[in-house]
Amino acid sequence: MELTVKQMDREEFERQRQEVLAQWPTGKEVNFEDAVAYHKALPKSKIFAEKLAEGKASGITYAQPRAGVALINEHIELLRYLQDEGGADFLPTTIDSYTRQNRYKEAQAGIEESRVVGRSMLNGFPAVNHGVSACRRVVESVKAPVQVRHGTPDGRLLAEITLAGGFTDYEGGGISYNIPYAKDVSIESTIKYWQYVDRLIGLYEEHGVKINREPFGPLTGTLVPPCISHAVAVVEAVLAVAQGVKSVTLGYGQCGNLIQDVAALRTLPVLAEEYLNKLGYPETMITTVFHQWMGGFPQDEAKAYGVISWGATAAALGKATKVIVKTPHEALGIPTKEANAAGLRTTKQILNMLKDQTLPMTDDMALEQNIILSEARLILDRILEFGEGDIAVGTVRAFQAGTIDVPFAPSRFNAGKILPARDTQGAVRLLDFGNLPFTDDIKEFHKERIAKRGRDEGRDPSFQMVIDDIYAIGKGMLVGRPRS
Amino acid sequence: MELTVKQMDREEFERQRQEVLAQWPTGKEVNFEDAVAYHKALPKSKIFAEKLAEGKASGITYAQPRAGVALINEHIELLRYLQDEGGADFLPTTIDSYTRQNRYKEAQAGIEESRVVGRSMLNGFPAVNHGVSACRRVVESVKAPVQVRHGTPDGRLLAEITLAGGFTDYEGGGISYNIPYAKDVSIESTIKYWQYVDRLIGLYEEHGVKINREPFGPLTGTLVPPCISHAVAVVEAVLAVAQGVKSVTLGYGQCGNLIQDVAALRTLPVLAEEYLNKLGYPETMITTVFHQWMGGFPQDEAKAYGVISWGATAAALGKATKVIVKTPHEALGIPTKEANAAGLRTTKQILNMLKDQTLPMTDDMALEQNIILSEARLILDRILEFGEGDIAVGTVRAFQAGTIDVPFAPSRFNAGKILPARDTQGAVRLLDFGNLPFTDDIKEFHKERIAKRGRDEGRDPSFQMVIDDIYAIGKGMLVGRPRS
Amino acid sequence: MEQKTLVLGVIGADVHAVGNRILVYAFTQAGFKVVNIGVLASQEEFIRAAIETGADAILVSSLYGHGEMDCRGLREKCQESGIGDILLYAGGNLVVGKQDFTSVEARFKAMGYNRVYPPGTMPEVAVEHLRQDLGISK
Amino acid sequence: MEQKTLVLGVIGADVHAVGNRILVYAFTQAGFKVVNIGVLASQEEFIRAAIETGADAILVSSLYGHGEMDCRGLREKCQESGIGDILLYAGGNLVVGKQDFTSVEARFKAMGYNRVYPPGTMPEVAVEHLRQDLGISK
Ligand code: B12
Ligand code: B12
Repeated sequence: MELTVKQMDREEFERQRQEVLAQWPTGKEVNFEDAVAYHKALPKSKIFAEKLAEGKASGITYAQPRAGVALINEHIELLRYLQDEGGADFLPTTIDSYTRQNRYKEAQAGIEESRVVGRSMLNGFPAVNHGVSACRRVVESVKAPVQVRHGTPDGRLLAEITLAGGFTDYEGGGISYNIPYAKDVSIESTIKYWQYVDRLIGLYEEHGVKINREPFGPLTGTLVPPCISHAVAVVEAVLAVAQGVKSVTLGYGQCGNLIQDVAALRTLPVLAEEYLNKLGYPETMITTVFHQWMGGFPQDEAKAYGVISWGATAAALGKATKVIVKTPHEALGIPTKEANAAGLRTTKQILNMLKDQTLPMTDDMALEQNIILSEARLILDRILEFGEGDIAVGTVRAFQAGTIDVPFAPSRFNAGKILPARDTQGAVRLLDFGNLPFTDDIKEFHKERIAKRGRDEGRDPSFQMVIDDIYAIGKGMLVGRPRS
Repeated sequence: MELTVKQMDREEFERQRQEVLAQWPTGKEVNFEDAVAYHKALPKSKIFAEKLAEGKASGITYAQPRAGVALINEHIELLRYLQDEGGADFLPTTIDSYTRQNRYKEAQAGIEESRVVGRSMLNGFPAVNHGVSACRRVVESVKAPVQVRHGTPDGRLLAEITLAGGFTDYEGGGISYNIPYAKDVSIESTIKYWQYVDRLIGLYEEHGVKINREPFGPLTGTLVPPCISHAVAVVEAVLAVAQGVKSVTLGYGQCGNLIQDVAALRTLPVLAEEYLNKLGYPETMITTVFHQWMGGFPQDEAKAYGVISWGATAAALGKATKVIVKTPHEALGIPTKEANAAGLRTTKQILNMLKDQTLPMTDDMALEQNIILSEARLILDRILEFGEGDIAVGTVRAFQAGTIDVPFAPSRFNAGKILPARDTQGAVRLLDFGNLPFTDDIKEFHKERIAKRGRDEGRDPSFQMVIDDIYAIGKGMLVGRPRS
Repeated sequence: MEQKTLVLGVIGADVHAVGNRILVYAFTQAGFKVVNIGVLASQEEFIRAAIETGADAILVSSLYGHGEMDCRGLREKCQESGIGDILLYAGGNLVVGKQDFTSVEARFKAMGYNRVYPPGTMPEVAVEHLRQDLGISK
Repeated sequence: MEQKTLVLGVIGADVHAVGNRILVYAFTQAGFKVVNIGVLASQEEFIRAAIETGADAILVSSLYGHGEMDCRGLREKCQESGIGDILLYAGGNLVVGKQDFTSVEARFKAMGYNRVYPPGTMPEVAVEHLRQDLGISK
């Protein structure tokens, strides 16, 4: 199959499907007609796209945790707790890392060992191993819509099983679940894997079943400049819609400077609508998700509550449709259900107190919005140029050329040449542009901002500044000032 | 002695001093010359006014807890813990409620009972009973400057003892420590008591000792409109400076709407400087203190962290010189030292992350600042009119007339006619103006804002709306929407 | 049905006035006659008000933490004054610090209070109890 | 003085790359020769790299929680491969959840790791230990 943005044809899809469903015995449980019927019987309150549409219309920000453990009953208990004690509006099922790498045998070993030692030895819920009916038990045991959250380069079987299992939202994408989550998988192949997933969802939509798709916005979670994650989000939105997806939630990970974060949230749907429109795709429901700080957290729980609250504040003032919540255990390990619910309650207190407040438009905000829009357009237009109009082809070439480049990513298909650093107000700027197709004006803007910080700190900008920024929030600051 | 804003004469001061120092045996320990010498030997790092001046110059926001227990060693241990584990920039010594009502015998009983049962039976540190050298032990045991925080209508003896004891800051004022803290004490008498305190501090200043004064901004802590607390703050600043005080920290309690809170913080020093200048007083160092939400808190600790963080955010963005910190135990009882330090760490995480960020001026902000300035000026000008230029005399008359009126205050010398309620964005407005000397334009503005909320909620504004607002933050909201 | 009378106040050196104001409103709305002696109320004032108005119950608030010391002896004083059987309720933040409520309740019951309420109790709860204890049908 | 060689990597199905990048930088700055095998590294890759470069120590990172399963057996494999005495350090967020570190340390020491580090350990700490364990004077 040659790479193209165009909709996959039926035969190719069916050919792959055979192969995919045979990857693990539970694949046999998947029956599409039965799955469609199952989804149609779900109450509206359990359908992600429906609730997102409501929230979007009323300008509310919803809260959603991350959570997943190895065994089914424990997983259900966990989700119920987050719903009842945390007040979660949406529920997740976070998948373990073996499943993410399609290592189902190791996942199985993790399940067994968890049973023996009586605590979860896996960092998530191995949905493929548990199979379709187990997923349905999860969906039936809770009131809120449930989403699959993972980090799987090849998430085809996982999608087949969890969607047949009644989940109504699927996170990820061919770039966002490759570059931060893999080392040796080509972008061409992950785009294809994800076209399969998007086509599968397209089929559900054709049968009247609403499944929401959510590209993973934060990427490596560490000082990712908004233009990069926005460009990836737009590419993945286009790729998904091309396969028949009708409702997309675009994500962005908090950088920490309020103006930059709100500007990022406001420009994200603008860019997506602009490119979908320009490329001639049908009207799509676009919503946004804001991720509370995704980089290193402080170990102290009281400090972590401060970081969580600051994320909730930016989400509320930026009017994100939903916010993904961190917990006071973040720096140390997978949270207990209590810590997870606590993070949710802190977040909801802020969301509720701020829901009627807004951040007015100002010169600073307009500047920040324009910078993000211009930078993202430069990247996206170059991608389209590279692909001669085909965004899938263009993306592969753009990564090769470093035209789009994700900082700190493990993938060898990512150039890894850009270096981000904060300016003196904490906004994330670029210290090294790698091959980003920026104009001289824009480069000048970044240089000038970082130089100002250098002057404030009495040092030349360097990799040490970047390291200081990586540690900063964990050490109780935003800008990594020189250690004294 | 007749009431007047003018500086108290020496004989009157000495006459009262005899009387005051005789009120409790520890009064005998006070020796002014010795106290001046003691203060002069203190390092700069222990002097409030010095550190405040530094913070003001560098635009930093400091954090300070509230804390006090019955026994000396425990109190020292508590303060050290807040300094070392909480990172407190300034330390408090919160005085117990018996001492605040000059009931030293009951305070003594509380001390004894605390010794017997092994936990503090008093809600603060009974500094009068402990005496001068005990206070000095406190000051010598910590690194940060220490302030007396209380709520004492007649705090003359307390001031004599704690200032001789080496404390370098004294909270309170003739209005702010009367109206919210007493029932039957006339404003005339508390103004006089506080003129004594201010004169005492004036004497210290004349001897080269810097003592900072801090009127208590939040008053009853419950939906107090900024114009009211600002008017009180300016009156107390004028009264203090008239007696020789040279450095004043003006306070404001968080209302919850970010724009209103930042506007309030910005206008507070503007008003104080304007009136001090207009009335011909010498240049004074004015700093500001922001109080995290002073009304009812949520019982759940995770939610309380959200409220604490929101207060820290407003303090940082409003560039307050310091912020008084609440704790996750607020709704339930005096906090343990651990809970107190946790509130501090959450606050400091936010302050540090936000210290380089600002909230730009916008139309909304300008409107809010203008409203506060106009309203406060209307009140202050009427006070001066009532007093024929004498702010002390005018204040007494203004309270009688309800020209200045504090909501929910216990004092029978307060008219108690105004009723505050939130508008639909959560800003505190007035539902009933009582006798506030507002222009029709301003009244129209408030009415229109509250009417808008009524429409949003489908109900007529009433006392029920006020009650809902009082409960709101405790129940996880800002605006008290009708219970469904 | 005959209107029942309640004496309300905040005991000791306590000035917390907000909850008191809401309680007055809520109990009045619920049909009681409310005699409010406000904040900074001594035990003697509670008893005097109860005797003067022939009250059916005394509702003591204490928020500031000294409740344990301030509330002690009120039942005995009621007995000495001839209203030994009057209903006594106490609520607010009765003790210093965040303490286990069961033990707080036990201490106050031992002091002769009929009902004891944890922090943040909504007025409706006490209205319901008053109806039960005073035999009022809704 | 002769430069010591370290093999660095993130074991198992773990892709956390940020800490690894900083460690490479920090150990290089501290004067070591660093052979980085990056994320998603198998036990075999660690051993192969160590043998090929004649390394003095293997520093295993595990962040994602599966460290306990992934790290088990590495010492034995080293022994089988003839580098049984090589220094083995492990650090990161080694286990699932917030666990008491003393017990985590004990478990990893029992698996044959010479040093085990709690979450958030700064590179300087390990540099110091390497100097001690490899007999390098500053
Ligand atoms: C950024 C991040 C991510 C990014 C990583 C991007 C990338 N490719 O690098 C993304 C979002 C992709 C991600 C994904 C996942 N993550 Co993650 N992630 C983090 C986070 C927030 C920060 C990690 C980081 O970069 N820190 C900054 C660097 C500088 O510090 P560091 O990594 O700790 O490394 C330093 C030290 O630990 C030490 N060190 C490390 N190794 C060694 C070894 C030796 C010998 C020595 C001496 C020192 C040492 O030195 C390093 C440099 O200073 C942490 C939580 C935290 N720490 O706040 C979670 C965390 C590590 N992730 C976690 C999990 C579970 C996951 C996921 C499974 C998803 C999920 N369930 O949420 C996936 C797993 C993907 C996979 N297959 O590995 C958990 C692990 C839980 C546990 N151990 O119990 C954590 C702790 C969060 C949590 N509390 O749940 N994550
Ligand atoms: C506002 C406030 C103040 C204001 C009060 C203004 C005024 N004059 O009213 C100011 C700032 C002046 C103040 C001062 C002090 N306060 Co204060 N204050 C509060 C706060 C934040 C809210 C109280 C409030 O108004 N709540 C809203 C109303 C509607 O609720 P409520 O008062 O709880 O009353 C309701 C219920 O409790 C119940 N209820 C009350 N009584 C009764 C009785 C019965 C029979 C029943 C059924 C129900 C019932 O019904 C009420 C209506 O719903 C509380 C903490 C909190 N709750 O969040 C602390 C709090 C009560 N204060 C406290 C303290 C210690 C003080 C001070 C000593 C200063 C200090 N150390 O910080 C001084 C004491 C002054 C004095 N002499 O009394 C402590 C008490 C600690 C304890 N018990 O261990 C608290 C709990 C804060 C804390 N955690 O430290 N305070």
